Order: sequence, then structure tokens, then C-alpha cells
Amino acid sequence: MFDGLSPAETQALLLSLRVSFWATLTSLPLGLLAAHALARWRFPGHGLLNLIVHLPLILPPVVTGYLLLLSFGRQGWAGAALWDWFGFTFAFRWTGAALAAAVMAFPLLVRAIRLALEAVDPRLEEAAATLGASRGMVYLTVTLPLILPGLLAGAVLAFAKAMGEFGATITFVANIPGETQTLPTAIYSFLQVPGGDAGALRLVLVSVAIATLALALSEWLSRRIAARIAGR
Amino acid sequence: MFDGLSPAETQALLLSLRVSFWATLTSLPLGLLAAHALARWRFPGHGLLNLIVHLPLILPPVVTGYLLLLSFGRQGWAGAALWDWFGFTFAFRWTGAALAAAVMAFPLLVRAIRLALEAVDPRLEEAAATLGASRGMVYLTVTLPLILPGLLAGAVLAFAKAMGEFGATITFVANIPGETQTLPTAIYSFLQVPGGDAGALRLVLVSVAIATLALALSEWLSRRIAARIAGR
Amino acid sequence: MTLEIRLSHSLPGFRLEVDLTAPPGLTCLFGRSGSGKTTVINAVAGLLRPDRAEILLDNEPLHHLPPHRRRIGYVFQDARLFPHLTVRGNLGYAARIRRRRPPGFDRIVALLGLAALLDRRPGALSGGERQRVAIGRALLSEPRLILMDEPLAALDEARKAEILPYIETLRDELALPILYVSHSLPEVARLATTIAVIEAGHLVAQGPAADLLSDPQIAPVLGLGDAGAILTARIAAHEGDGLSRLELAAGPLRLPLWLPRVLGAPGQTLRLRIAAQDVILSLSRPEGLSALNILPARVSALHLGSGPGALVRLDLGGQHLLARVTRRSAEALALAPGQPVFAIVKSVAVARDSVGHAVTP
Amino acid sequence: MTLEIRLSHSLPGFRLEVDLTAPPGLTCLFGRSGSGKTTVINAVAGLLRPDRAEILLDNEPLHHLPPHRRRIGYVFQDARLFPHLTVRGNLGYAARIRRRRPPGFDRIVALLGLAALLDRRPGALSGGERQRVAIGRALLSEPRLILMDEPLAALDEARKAEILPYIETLRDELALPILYVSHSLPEVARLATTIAVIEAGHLVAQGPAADLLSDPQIAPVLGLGDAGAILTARIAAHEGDGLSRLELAAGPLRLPLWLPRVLGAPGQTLRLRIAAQDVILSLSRPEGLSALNILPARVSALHLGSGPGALVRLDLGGQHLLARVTRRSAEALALAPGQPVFAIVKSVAVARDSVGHAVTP
Amino acid sequence: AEVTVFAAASLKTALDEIAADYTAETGTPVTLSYGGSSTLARQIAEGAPADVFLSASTAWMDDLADKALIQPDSRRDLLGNRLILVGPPDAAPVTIDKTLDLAALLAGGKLAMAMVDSVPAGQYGKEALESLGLWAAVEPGVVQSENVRAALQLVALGEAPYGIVYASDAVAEPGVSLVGTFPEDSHQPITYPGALTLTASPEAADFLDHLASPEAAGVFSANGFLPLTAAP
Ligand SMILES: Nc1ncnc2c1ncn2[C@@H]1O[C@H](COP(=O)(O)OP(=O)(O)OP(=O)(O)O)[C@@H](O)[C@H]1O
Ligand SMILES: Nc1ncnc2c1ncn2[C@@H]1O[C@H](COP(=O)(O)OP(=O)(O)OP(=O)(O)O)[C@@H](O)[C@H]1O
Ligand code: MOO
Ligand SMILES: [Mg+2]
Ligand SMILES: [Mg+2]
Repeated sequence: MFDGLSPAETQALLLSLRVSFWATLTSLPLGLLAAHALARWRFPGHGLLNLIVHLPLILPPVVTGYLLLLSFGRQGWAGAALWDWFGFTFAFRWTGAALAAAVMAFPLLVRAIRLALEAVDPRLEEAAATLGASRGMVYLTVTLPLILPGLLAGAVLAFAKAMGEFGATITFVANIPGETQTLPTAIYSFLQVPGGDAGALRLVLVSVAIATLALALSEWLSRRIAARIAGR
Repeated sequence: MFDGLSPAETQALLLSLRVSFWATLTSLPLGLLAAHALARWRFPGHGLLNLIVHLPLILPPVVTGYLLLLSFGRQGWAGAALWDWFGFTFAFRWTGAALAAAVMAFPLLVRAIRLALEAVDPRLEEAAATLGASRGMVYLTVTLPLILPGLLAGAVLAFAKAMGEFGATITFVANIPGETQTLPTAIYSFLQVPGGDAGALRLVLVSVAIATLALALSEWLSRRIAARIAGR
Repeated sequence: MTLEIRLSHSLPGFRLEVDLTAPPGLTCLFGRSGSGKTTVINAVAGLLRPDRAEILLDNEPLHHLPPHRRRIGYVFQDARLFPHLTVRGNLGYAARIRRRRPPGFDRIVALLGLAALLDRRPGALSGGERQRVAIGRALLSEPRLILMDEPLAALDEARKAEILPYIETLRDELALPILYVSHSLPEVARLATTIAVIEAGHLVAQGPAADLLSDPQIAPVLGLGDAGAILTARIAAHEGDGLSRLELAAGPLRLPLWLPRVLGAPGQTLRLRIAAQDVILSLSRPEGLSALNILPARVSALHLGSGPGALVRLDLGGQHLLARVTRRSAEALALAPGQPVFAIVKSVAVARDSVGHAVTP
Repeated sequence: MTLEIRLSHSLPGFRLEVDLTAPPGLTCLFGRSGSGKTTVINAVAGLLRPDRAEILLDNEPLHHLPPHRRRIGYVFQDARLFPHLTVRGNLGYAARIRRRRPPGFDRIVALLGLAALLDRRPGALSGGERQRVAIGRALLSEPRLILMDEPLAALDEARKAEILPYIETLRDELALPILYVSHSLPEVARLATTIAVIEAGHLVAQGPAADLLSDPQIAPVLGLGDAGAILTARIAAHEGDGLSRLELAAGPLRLPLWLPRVLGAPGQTLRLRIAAQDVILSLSRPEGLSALNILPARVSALHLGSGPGALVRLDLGGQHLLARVTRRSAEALALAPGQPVFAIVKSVAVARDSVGHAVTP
Repeated sequence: AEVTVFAAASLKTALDEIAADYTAETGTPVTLSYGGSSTLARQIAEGAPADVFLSASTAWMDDLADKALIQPDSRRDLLGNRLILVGPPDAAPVTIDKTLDLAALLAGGKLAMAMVDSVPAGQYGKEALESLGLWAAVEPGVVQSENVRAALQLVALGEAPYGIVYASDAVAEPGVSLVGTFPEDSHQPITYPGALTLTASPEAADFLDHLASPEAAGVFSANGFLPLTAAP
């Protein structure tokens, strides 16, 4: 698959995979929490939380990237604190690219999980409670398995979005080959020069190939889950 | 709400609303169809359809915009045909902005509807069939009402995404005030010039205000639906 | 209208192979949990596509039709109400699909006691209420064939007693063929024209209800202690003290039989089931007994089971009666075929729900 | 272990107001569809938060505990199996939560006939199979209180007959309090220690099963034709021809009573229910009858209902028996309190499932 | 008829003003669509309704010229610009030549530039640094932004201590100070070519001429550009 890719392009590809993988993985727990809060709890900040979750969709990606920069840059309120206390920074690091991708993908993840959560029959959770399962255990043994297809769908959406994320990423962590140059930035770069189309096309095809794999995997998984639940 | 907005900005706001509204509305039937095909049918092109639906997520928006330009531009294969046969064109028109927004929002819409479809109990559809409802009637009277919350969630996601879509839009239909300059492209323009931050912020706040309204409305609707189904 | 069902279908670990003819009237599918009753019914409804199926309603093949064109009223084992519709919406669903006013809406609502629930959604109903709505919904769909999968299991006796006559009406007046799954023998005995017994996917017995219910060989399959015979009698008169006098045609004789007031006009023919365990035999005509019905009969057969009981088949001059006695009594009374005896049947022992409407024999 | 339940709860159009004491043993909640039975049980399980609730198990308040700390085995009216787990996973769920081996797993699997289904998922089970798994799952959760909402309604008679003794064991040996909803009077009569009758959200009667079932005033509420009395008898001997001889303590006398072989060793005490409609009265001791049990008794009360029937309460020297006769017979025999009569009870009429295990009175 | 101008986004402030004046003067409405030069050029190639193309890069103008999509004789170099080094507001000015120890100046911090392989400002900057022999020393610290405005923003926010941008960018940005100007001979001359498209109206030719007028030149100068064709 790496045939015909320059070393820099291979690097961008591997980085995109890494960024998307971690963006998806680390946002899952938070996404679950947010989806749960939105689907099940009623609290004063409900509308606000919902807005915040959706914000990265609503705002142009550049603005989101800019806001990330303001918050998680070295000088940003959160970024400075992270640096002072933990010596950790997202700024101009691949972790920052992952953060940007995660933030941009978050609304998709949360919506998918939320829809799945709302479809869970609460009577099954009640049944688990009468069998001695505490709230947490009910969640772990009933709710979570039942929303697995939704979780998977959300994760696939998030991964796909992370693979394609460009605007927020480049605004937040710029384009540093080997550190923050993902496939979309490499593609963008090609498109900026006359005659770069062929190079861009090559990378686009690589993206598409990866997406095809990821989608096929997730389809297969969710079909298996559905078949098991239907008792086939 | 329009206080403090220049006429051009008000124009951008109204255009964004128009674009997002039509993008959402017109992609609903197609989204429903795609979601249905993906959730319920097994056919040879299943994986391909799934890929095509997800493509706008996976590709950097600029690429999607460029592909749209190549297909639906005046010279594009589809664009030329539309122009020759119907005298209609998306190119550099607000309808093109709506097309770009619809395409970019499509994966979100389809996923939401698909998740909802997969959660519908087929035994209820069977029951409807025994009561004399043809496939179409079952769909209209049972399936559709049951997936309404998912449809709504998908529509809200799509609308939000359409409000925020930038990369594909500016690449496909440029940034022509009054015709294709949406809020995100107006925000972009502001960010391109010295001292434009204040203007950008103003427009961001307008976006956020609209999103808040749209989200509140959809939450209220879906809560009502849920409460009715729960029999409260 | 005759329904013919020929099916074969394989599931992992389960094989269904059924060849069943349901003549006009109500055919009861009887069998243990997991024997395949719901599977058969689903195949008739078209919800299951069996490996091989031939389903003919009056020689018209149904098996190639999609479910919605089979015009079937199906009461599911699980109610399957539409959660997004009110009770009214559920009941009126079929009519709305056909763009008609639901026929007999008010009557069915009253019958099933749903008037107070019409504007509720299924989520706010009790288990029994849900099942009643499901029954109403199926009946209001103007079916030409009714499938009922344990429709009354969730209902109390009083409600059952109200609904049973209605199902009889469907069976008799509308002449709708009904395929009915039930575990309740009184229900079956009262309603069934035909009984089909299914075991592990195969029919083990099938025939007119009167024959099967009085067949001592089949009785254990149906549930021991529940054997009984079906008699046909004519209403002679409704008497002043709340009893009805019926006449049993017993050969040339007309034996009187008093029962608590039955529905129907004098002259009408009824069928009634008398459980074998409700019949006492006496060698001489007893005196001073509280039982009003003392029928002269003749022992026609004697089946000694493996247990302590014996089933005695009595001839009433053409009609049959079954009596369950202890083997000890059979010996003490020296019962043998041909012997004349008196069968004592308590009026009140003939449970109200064992008396059905007139049935076309 | 005594369970005290004091509840009040309002739903649109329905008000529940219940003050119920369930003494040790099995308390049956009896009432029409929609009367509030499931609502009461849900409140006890903690699934419903009623407006006001006080629930005490042996004076220990349960009402403030979350459902999972109440240690309740709940068999739901709808099975509520976990669709993502196999039958084995469903059965072992509670044990896995508590990180134990499920106690008595094999025994319950055998009892409920689930061995062949262990690796299936609920989607591939029949209605009755699903309910059996639900029963097993609740029983395997090591509960200290069992709630059963029509657990046997979907089961065939043979399966019921297998499961009933097991529920008796739970009641008697494990001494678990059981709150049981059922519409089946034989079930209730066999199992219930206490009966609570609920109508439109209010308790209308509550008391020991033996009293309520033989109370002619309550009988109509429970379902006409199903009145009957509960007798206590000692097993005297199991005889050679498959009958068991029991002894009824009737004042100073010990009346013999022959029944088809019952479970239990000689010397043990049993309770049995004799339906009023299975008793025939005779003024003189009849001869040449197939009925083995002829008990001398005395009429203690006579209730003429509004219909053609009359309910006669008999005194057997301390124990009570009910007989349902026609009013016409009552007049013909000139029955009156104090009058000596003979009660004729067919051995085989005492249905097998009306004979329970020994019960602590 | 109205005139539609596709212009590089960095020209916005100046062009908005010039166009408004022009319309007031002549009554000819001018529609301005801003975007990246690459985007604009592609759109023109796909039949965009542009009359005038103002590019920030000669490469894209050349590309259109090669494809014969502009009127060759209308092409002119309108503006020039200077490449500058910007730093924090309190930074001491330096002279930029071969002796400058830029790496020491950065002190481990980042140097913000536009994408060095594809965006003109980045290309000029890299060329200048290479010709001064400074590139190798600073390359590891370079962060590349999507465009030159984003690079400036990084400096303004303090995320990168220094950045290389156009002189015109720094004009109205209080968050940065001019640290030094790159020698004019260290890179190709920076030019903003303008040309008429094939569909241009006569009014468009007039507007393009107007951009070369002294009034326009004044506005451009005020915004930091170097008018090249100002009449003496
Ligand atoms: N959400 C609700 N809103 C209004 N009424 C309700 C709601 N839920 C239940 N009810 C009513 O409360 C009453 C009691 O319901 P419950 O489920 O306890 O009945 P039940 O005795 O278990 O009946 P069944 O034997 O039919 O299961 C019913 O009349 C029912 O209609
Ligand atoms: N998907 C499946 N895979 C394997 N076996 C199945 C599947 N679905 C049903 N079965 C089996 O088929 C048999 C027949 O099921 P069916 O639902 O027809 O039983 P039933 O007679 O209606 O029982 P009940 O009275 O319990 O409802 C059962 O043994 C059941 O376990
Ligand atoms: O929201 Mo974008 O335009 O997909 O980066
Ligand atoms: Mg079934
Ligand atoms: Mg209930």
C-alpha cells in the first residue's frame, strides 16, 4: 500500500492513523459520559452541554482551531496550566492534532451513542437491578452491551472524521512534517500548487482505502452483534 | 438579533439559514433511502454505498469541494448535463452552497437515521403487515413514526453541520457576497485581514445563537416524542 | 371455509413438519411449550417463510401472498401494540389503512372494557389491558381468518367469561376460521371445533373436538384429569328458578338435563362438555341426592390406566359420556362393558365456560 | 418473615391505596386486569417510586433501598430476558454480579427443562421457554423475597405441574416470602398461604387462604364457580392400588379420605382444596356409588345467591367444606343449618394440582 | 454591468475600500469573492463567473495563462510586498542578513510561517532563509500554517515567538512588532498579478485599470502593499 508514497507521505499516513486512533479511543469514555448525561439526566446545564457538544459542528473548523489555540496553546488558560503542572502540552504536537480531531468528531460520537442509549429498553435495566446489579454493574453488563452497535457506529464516524479533519488541526497545531502533518494537510499542500492534483489524488486514494477497511470492519462487527441479539 | 450586523453580514446570516434549511430538507428523503438501504438491504454494492456516504467525512473538505467543482461545475460531467438539459446549475449559486452543505452533512444524517432504523422492533412492522398494511404503509405508519427521534437528531446534526460548513463550500461555490457567502465564509474573510477578529467574533456569536435555538427546539421535540411513547 | 396447512421448516435443533386441515370453525392448536405452535401460526400469517409451505384457504393458495394481503387477524402471544399510537389509534389502525370507519368499533371497545383507556398509550397499560387492546385490534381488521396465540392467558376469569362468547360469535355467525393456541382446557373444550395436538414439531393427533376430548387415549396428552366428553343438547325451556332444562337425544329417548341458565332460545342446540371427573356412577338410581341429573347409561368401554384411576366410557344411546373413577371403585362396582349404570352429573359442575353456543356439527 | 406493604400512589385516572401484610408463606395478589397488582409488586421491588411507601421485611425497612439492594427475585409479567446474553448467561447473571457460582444451577435447569436451550439467545425461544428462563433467572439470584407476576400463565399444564411443587418448596423449606400474582384459581388454591384481593387499586379482602377460599361472600370476587374449601389432612398410608388414605381430623373422629397417590410420607400433614362444585350432598348414606369418599357432615350455613345456585357450608367437626348445589336441590332436600348430611367427594375430582405439600398453618 | 472580482483573501481590507469608492464614483457595482489563490484559480478554470482575478501568487496566474483562461494582454503586476520577521511586541529589532543567529533568537521557540512548499508566503520565506543560509538551523523549529494570516496569529497569541509574514499583514496587528525586513534580493520579488478573464466585461477592464490608479495605490500603500504600477 505504501508503494508510490514518498517517505514524507508515508509519515503523514502513519501519523493520520495514529492521530485518528487516539482521538477516537480517548474520546469514547467522555463521549459516553456526555451522551449519558444528555440522554438520561435532567440538570440545569443540559442545554448548555448540548450546545458545547455541538459547537464544533456549528462553527467553521478554523474557528474551532482558533479557540483550541486560545485554550490549549502554551499561552492558553488550559494549556499554560497543563504545562506548569504536568509539563505536558498539546501545542504543535501530534497529541494536539489528536485533540483537534477528537473535538471535531465529538458531536458525531455523542449523537450516535445518545441515540443508542435512548433506544435501550429501561425495563431490561430494571430487571438487572432486581437481580442485584448496582447502577454501575447494570451499566457495564446491560446498557453497554446493548449500545455496542451505536458505540461502534459512533466510533467509526469519529474515526472517519478524524481522518478527514483539516481546518481545526492546521489552525491549532499547524503543519509540522513528522509531528502534525496529517494526510489532509498533505493533500491541502498539494492542492496549493499548480499541478499538485496528481499528488493529492494519490493521497486521497490512500485515505479512501483506509476508510474502506475501517468501514468494512465496523459493518462486519455490527452485523455480528445484531445477529447474536436476534438469536441467529 | 441583527443589531450590530452590517447589511452584508445580515445577508450572510440569512443565506446561511437558507442554505442550511434547504440542505437539510432536501437531503432528508435521500438520507432516509440511503439509511434504509444500509440498515435493511443486503446487496452487492452495500460496502460501496457505505463508503460513498462516509466519503465527505473522510476526505478533507477542500477535496470534497474540489470534487464537487469537478462534477457539478459548469464544465463538470454532471454540471454540464444539468445545464444542457434543464438550464440549471449549482455552480457559484446558493444552491451549490446548499449542495455542498448537504453532501458534507449527509454522513451524519444517514448514520443517525440508520441507528434509529436498526432499533425499530421488526415485530411491530410484522404486526402492521398482518393488519393489512403494505410495505409502504408499514413504513409510513409504523417505521417512520418510530424513527422520528432519530430523524430529528439527524436533521439537527445536518443543520448544525450545514451552518458550520466552510471548506467544501468555499472551494465549490467561492465566497460571493449575497450569493454564496455564508456565515463561515464571512468569518473566514474576517480572519484573513488584520484586525478582523472582532468581526469574526460577532458572526461566531450569531452562529452560536442560532444553534442554541435549533438545539433547544429539537430537544423539546424529541422529549415530547419520547414522553408520548413512554405513555406519559 | 377450510384452511389447509402443509409446512416443513427447519431451525437449528428444531424441525417442524405439519400437515393440518382446519375445517370451518375454531381449530385449537394444543401442545407443550416449545412444540411449534407459534411457528405454525407465523407461517400461516406469512411472517415466517418456511422451507416449504402450502397454505390454502378454501383452496385459494395464501402461501405466496405477502402478509398484508392475507387478511388475517393475528393476536400475538406478545401484544405488539404500536407504542406511538394511543389505544384508539391501535384499534383503528387497520381501518385507517383501508380508509374505512372501523366496523363495530364501539361494540368491541365495550366488550373488551377499553372505553376508559382509549386515549392512553400502550406504555401506560397493564399487562392484561395490553392484551385486550391487541385482541380488539385484530378483530377490528375485518379478517377472513383469525389467528390467536394464547389470547386470554393474561386475563382474569371474569374478563375471559365476557370475551369467550364473542369469540364463539366470530366462529359461528361470521363463520371465520380461527386458529387458536391455548393451554386452558376449559377454553379449548368450550371453543374448539377441531383440535390439533402438536408435539416437538409434529402433529400427534387431529380431529373433531368432541372425539378428541372424549378419547381416553388422547386425554393424557391434553393433560391428565381433564378428559371429558362433549354432548349436544337442545334447550327445552328456561325454568323459573334460574335453571334451564335441556334435552339430550339419547337414542329414542330424550333425557332431561338441568343446568344453570344457559344462553340461547328454547329449541336451539348447544354443545357442552362434561369433565370425566365430574361424573359419578351408581349401580342403582340414587335417592335424596343434591345432584339433579341422573342419566341412565350403559358402560361401553373401560380403560384402566397405569395409575389408580380408570376411565369409563358410557353410551347414552348414541352420545358418549366419560367418567373417571378409581380403579378400586371400578372393581367394587364390578364395572364391565354392557353393564347398565346411572351417571350422576351435578348441574353446577358443568362450569359456565364449558357450555358453548350452538355449533354446526 | 413477614412483609408489610403500605403504599399510596396516583396515576392519571388510577389511584392505588394498599395496606397489606404478607405473613410467612405465599401471598397471592388476586384481582382483575388493571386493578393494580403489577403496580404493587413494582413498588415492592423498588422499580416504582410511589408517592408514599412503607415496605418492611421483618420490620426492616426496604423502601429506602435501591432495587439492587433489596435482594428480590422478580419474575416479570413480560419475561425481560437480556437479549445479548444466552440462556446460560441470563440464568447466571445474578451469580456473576455477585461473583459466585450459581447455586443449584443444574437443578433449576433440569426442573425448568432448559438444558437444550442453554446456548440459545432469547430471540430464538418460544414464549413459554422465555418465561421459564425468566423464572430460573429470578430463582437463581438467591433472593430473600420472591415476586412473581403471572409466572405460569404462558406454560402448559404439564410444565406447570412440574414447577408448582418447586414453588412450594421455596415457600416451605426455604421459607421465602413470595408475592404471587395469578389468575388461575387452582394455582392460587394450591399455593397461597394468604390471599389479598385487590380491586381498582384498593384491597377488598385479605386473609388466610383457607378462610378466603371457603368464604361464600368472597367466592364471587375470586370467580364464580371456583369456590372451594381448604382441608388439612394427615397421610395415613399409601395403599396398593395407587390410592393414598388420608385422615381428616373431624372433631374426635378421624374421617378416611382416599385420593390418588399424593406426595409425602405417612404421618405428614397435607392441605387440599375441594371445590364446592365437586361436592354432592345426600340425605342418606348412598350405596353402590363410584365415589369412595362419603363424609358425614352437618350443614352450618346456607347462602342462596341471586342465581340458580346455593352455597352450602358444611361442618366436618371443626373443618369446613363447601358444596355448591342448585337452589332447586336445596329446596328439594330441605337443607337447613344443623341438618346432618353426607358429603360425597370423588377421589379423582380432587385435582392433582389442588393437593399441596404440608404447610405450616 | 457589475464586475465580479476573485481576489486573494489578504487583499480584503484594501479592496473593500477601493471597490466601495469605485462604485460610489462610477455606479458600477463590484462583487468581491475572496479566497486562497489556488481555490480561485481552480474555480476560474471551472467556469466561475469572475471578470477579474487578483492572485497572491504568480504561479496560479501563470497556470491560468497557460490554460488560456485569462486575457494575456490584460495581465499586469499590480502590487508588491515585503517579507518581514515579526516578533513579540517588545522584541528588539534586528538586521536580517547571513550573520543573523535566528536560532538563538528563537531560543527553542517556534518560527511561524505559511506552508513552505505550497503557500506563496511560505515559499518566499523558505527561499529567503535558504539564500541567507539560515534555513538549516531553523528548519526544525518551523511551524507551517495554512496561510500567512494564521502564521501571524500564532505570533500574536505568543504561541510562536517569531514569524515570517508579509509587511501588509503586520499593519493592523497590535500583538506583534516588526523585528526586521528581509533583504529584497533574498527572494524572488513578491508580486500580486491581476488579469481579466475571458468573459470579462468592459467595466471589468475599467476596474482593473482603476486598481492601478493613484487613488487605489494610496489605499494599497496604507495597507502595507507596494503599488507597482502607480502612475508617476
Ligand atoms: N403510566 C400510566 N398512566 C396512567 N395509568 C396507568 C399507567 N400505568 C398503569 N396505569 C394503570 O394503572 C392500573 C394498574 O396497572 P397494573 O399494571 O398494576 O395492573 P395489573 O393489576 O397488573 O393488571 P394486569 O393483570 O392486566 O397485568 C391500570 O388500570 C393501568 O391502566
Ligand atoms: N431462531 C430459532 N433458532 C432455533 N430454534 C428456535 C428458533 N426460534 C424458535 N425456535 C424453537 O422452535 C420451537 C418452536 O417454537 P414456537 O415458538 O413455535 O413454540 P410454541 O409452541 O409457540 O411454544 P410456547 O407455548 O412456549 O409459546 C421451540 O423449541 C423453540 O425453541
Ligand atoms: O468541518 Mo470541516 O469543513 O469538515 O473541517
Ligand atoms: Mg408460542
Ligand atoms: Mg400486571
